[in-house]
Amino acid sequence: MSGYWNDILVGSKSLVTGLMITAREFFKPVVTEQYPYDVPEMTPLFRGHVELIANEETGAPNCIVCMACQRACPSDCITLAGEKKEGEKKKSLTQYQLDFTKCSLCGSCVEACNFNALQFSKEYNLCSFNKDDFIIDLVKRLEDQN
Amino acid sequence: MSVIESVKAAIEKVVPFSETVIPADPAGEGEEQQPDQVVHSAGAKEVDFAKTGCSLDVLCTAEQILDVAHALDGEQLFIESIAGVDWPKEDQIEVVYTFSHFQDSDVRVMVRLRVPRSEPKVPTISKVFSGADWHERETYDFYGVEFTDHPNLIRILLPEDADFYPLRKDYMP
Amino acid sequence: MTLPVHLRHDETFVLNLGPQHPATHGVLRVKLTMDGEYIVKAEPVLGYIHRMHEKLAEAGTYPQFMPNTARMDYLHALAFNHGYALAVEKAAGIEVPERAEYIRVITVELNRIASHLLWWAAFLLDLGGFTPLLYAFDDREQIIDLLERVTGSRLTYCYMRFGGVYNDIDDEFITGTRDFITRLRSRMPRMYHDLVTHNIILIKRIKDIGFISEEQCRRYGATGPVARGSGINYDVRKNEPYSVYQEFDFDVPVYSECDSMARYMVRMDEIEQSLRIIEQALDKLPDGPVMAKKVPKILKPGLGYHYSAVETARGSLGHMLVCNGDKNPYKLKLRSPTFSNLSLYGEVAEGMLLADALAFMGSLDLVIPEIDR
Amino acid sequence: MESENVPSSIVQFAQLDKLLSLGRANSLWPMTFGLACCAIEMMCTGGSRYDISRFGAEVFRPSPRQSDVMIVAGTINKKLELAVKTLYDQMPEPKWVIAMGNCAISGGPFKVKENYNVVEGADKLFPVDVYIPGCPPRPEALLEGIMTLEEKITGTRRWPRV
Repeated sequence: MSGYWNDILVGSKSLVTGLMITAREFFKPVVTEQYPYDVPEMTPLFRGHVELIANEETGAPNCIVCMACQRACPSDCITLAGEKKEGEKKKSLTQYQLDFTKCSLCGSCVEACNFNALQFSKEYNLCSFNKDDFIIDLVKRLEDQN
Repeated sequence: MSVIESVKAAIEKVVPFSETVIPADPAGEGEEQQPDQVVHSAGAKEVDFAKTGCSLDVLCTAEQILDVAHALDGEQLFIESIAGVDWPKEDQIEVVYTFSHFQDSDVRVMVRLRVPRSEPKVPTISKVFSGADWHERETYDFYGVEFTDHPNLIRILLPEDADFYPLRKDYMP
Repeated sequence: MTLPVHLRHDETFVLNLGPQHPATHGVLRVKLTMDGEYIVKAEPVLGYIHRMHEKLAEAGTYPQFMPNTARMDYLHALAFNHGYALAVEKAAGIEVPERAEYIRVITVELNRIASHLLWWAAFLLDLGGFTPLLYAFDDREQIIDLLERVTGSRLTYCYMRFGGVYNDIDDEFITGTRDFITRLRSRMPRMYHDLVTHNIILIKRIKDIGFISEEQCRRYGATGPVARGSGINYDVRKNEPYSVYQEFDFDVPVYSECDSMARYMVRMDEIEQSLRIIEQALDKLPDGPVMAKKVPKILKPGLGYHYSAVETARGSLGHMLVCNGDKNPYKLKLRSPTFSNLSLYGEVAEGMLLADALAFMGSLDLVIPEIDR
Repeated sequence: MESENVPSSIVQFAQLDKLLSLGRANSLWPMTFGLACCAIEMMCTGGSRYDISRFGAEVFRPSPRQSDVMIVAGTINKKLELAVKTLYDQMPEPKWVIAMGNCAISGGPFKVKENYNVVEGADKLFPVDVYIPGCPPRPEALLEGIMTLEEKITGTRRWPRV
């Protein structure tokens, strides 16, 4: 029988301690991020999907279609094509398709790139009714940005 | 006597130590010549712990595995894993057991055995190490190695109606 | 445990726990044969999240498997990164700069704390307490913020590289980590121990429940907090020191009560030990590069078997790598700790009450994708 | 995928339906069904920092009978396929599905030619309303997904667009 009363005593003590801690938390600053009103700042290293870097002078993509990113990708997200234009030394990019739905955001493509042609975008809240929206044409995206 | 020495003594009773040396670093030479040496150098030997992560490498036959397991059980080792490796060129499936010890550091025994690919049959050690039960089921699941006398040899990770052994090298969906 | 005398085995029924069940931490299914409230036989059914990692390892090159490692044990992803990096470095003979090793240890230990905090929250959620989750996630978010700063992702890190790490840490990370250590140390006794550990309901729920003997641990190959809660002093970081763990002074918490409470206490103490390791690593952090200079672009380790073990939050993780001189692994076997830990569930849960069996399952700290791989 | 126009009953009451959909949109009860990595981000969204209850969606229900949105957070494989499908079928109408993470959208990193066990996308099993890409998506993306779903249900967006 003493165990019974002891349980009640210890139980109420636990209860009071718990309530005290919760009560104290009421007066602590709010930790919640008010998302649609406050926009979070992404860290410089944040990995969104990849995007092309434009050449500062010409505005054309830096990419020279060396296919290093395509080879490095573990899940075959990247399809790119290029052509060699008359009178130009390097190949120029005609198509860069990123299938973001297969991407695992490992960053291999950006690391594999030796020509400073790829970077991570800072898009963190993509969502859509249609999954084809995430098969992104990066060349078009770059043109739209310019 | 340290743990590693008594483990060695226990294994020696079942599998004799051999002097055949597996080439340590045959990089670039391709596997055509190597596997022969690997396959036929039966017996136990000491290997460099820092390089391979194991202190003993035991190559035995399927019949010996139960005795090896009893010997290691007597030395208070615990089972770490059982893995299959497919060698289609030699038409063999290798089963790799690793055992380790709770107290003594640097004791890890790798026991390897090879069975023909057409009829892979290995006696179960789940009666000695209960934990081997699931590991053996997994190896059966992936490679189709049949562990004889296993109490419950059914697929563990794949659906029960699967009819393929996915980690065999020639399997492609 | 023997069944109570009044149990009659002829009146049993089968109860399916899972695959979708709030207390299974993912998609584990347990087929329970019940006699009333008592379990006669418990049989975990795996494979509901089998994702072919071992096949994918053979399909791609060595670096291409790195992102997959984080997706097995997503709670302690960096330890899986670390284990795989160590295995390949061992096979290919790559030396890692000292600074990189220190950074690895710091991030892995931070991640270990995050993992234990999440386990703590989820375990108490299983037992019916929701509030601790909010507190634990508050602390966990601090760790995630720190790790996101250096790794670029929140959960499934792909941070380690063969021969170093992806990115150097900066001063802001170091001060942030020091602040976090102070913060967690101050919150630990009140928020975690007063609120939960000393709570009578928790003690009644998990004390003397789920008795795992030392011998059972050995037979099943259970490691990590499960073994340490059964009085086995086994920690890969101490037993076969890898990376730079031999440089640090830390204890391995061991409890010999063998019950769920012991496992709970082991994890709570490990948080403190991890904080100690991080503190020492930050103090000793050497200067220098974070990537080895001579890492070949295409790795082709020669023929051989390599085993490398690391300690994750759940136990000893082994990578058994069979190389044959090709640019992709010939075979990569992952010895996942929870696979072995869970395999003793059937034996231990026999004769338990259903509610206790769930508390016991929570105390094993299961991460199902790591079991199924 | 115009499932928002599916009539919920034979007799339609325009204003009442609008009211109902407003009620539904602001009290989405998701089903607790964490499959893999994304489930942890789902838990984070339920945690103190992101606080999904600001959108009335914090009531994670373990039973499909009590929930009206299924957040498929993780990889579905062949063994689980049937279970997920059953759960979807057990949910009462009206019901919505959010495919969270790349695995649920298309199989993600596991959609390779060696794939022998992963179902390539939840939309192979049942209609999906909102797709949230990422591996795993940030909690903000899941919140955005819930807001998008609300937009789908009510036809207007109550929250500022970022």
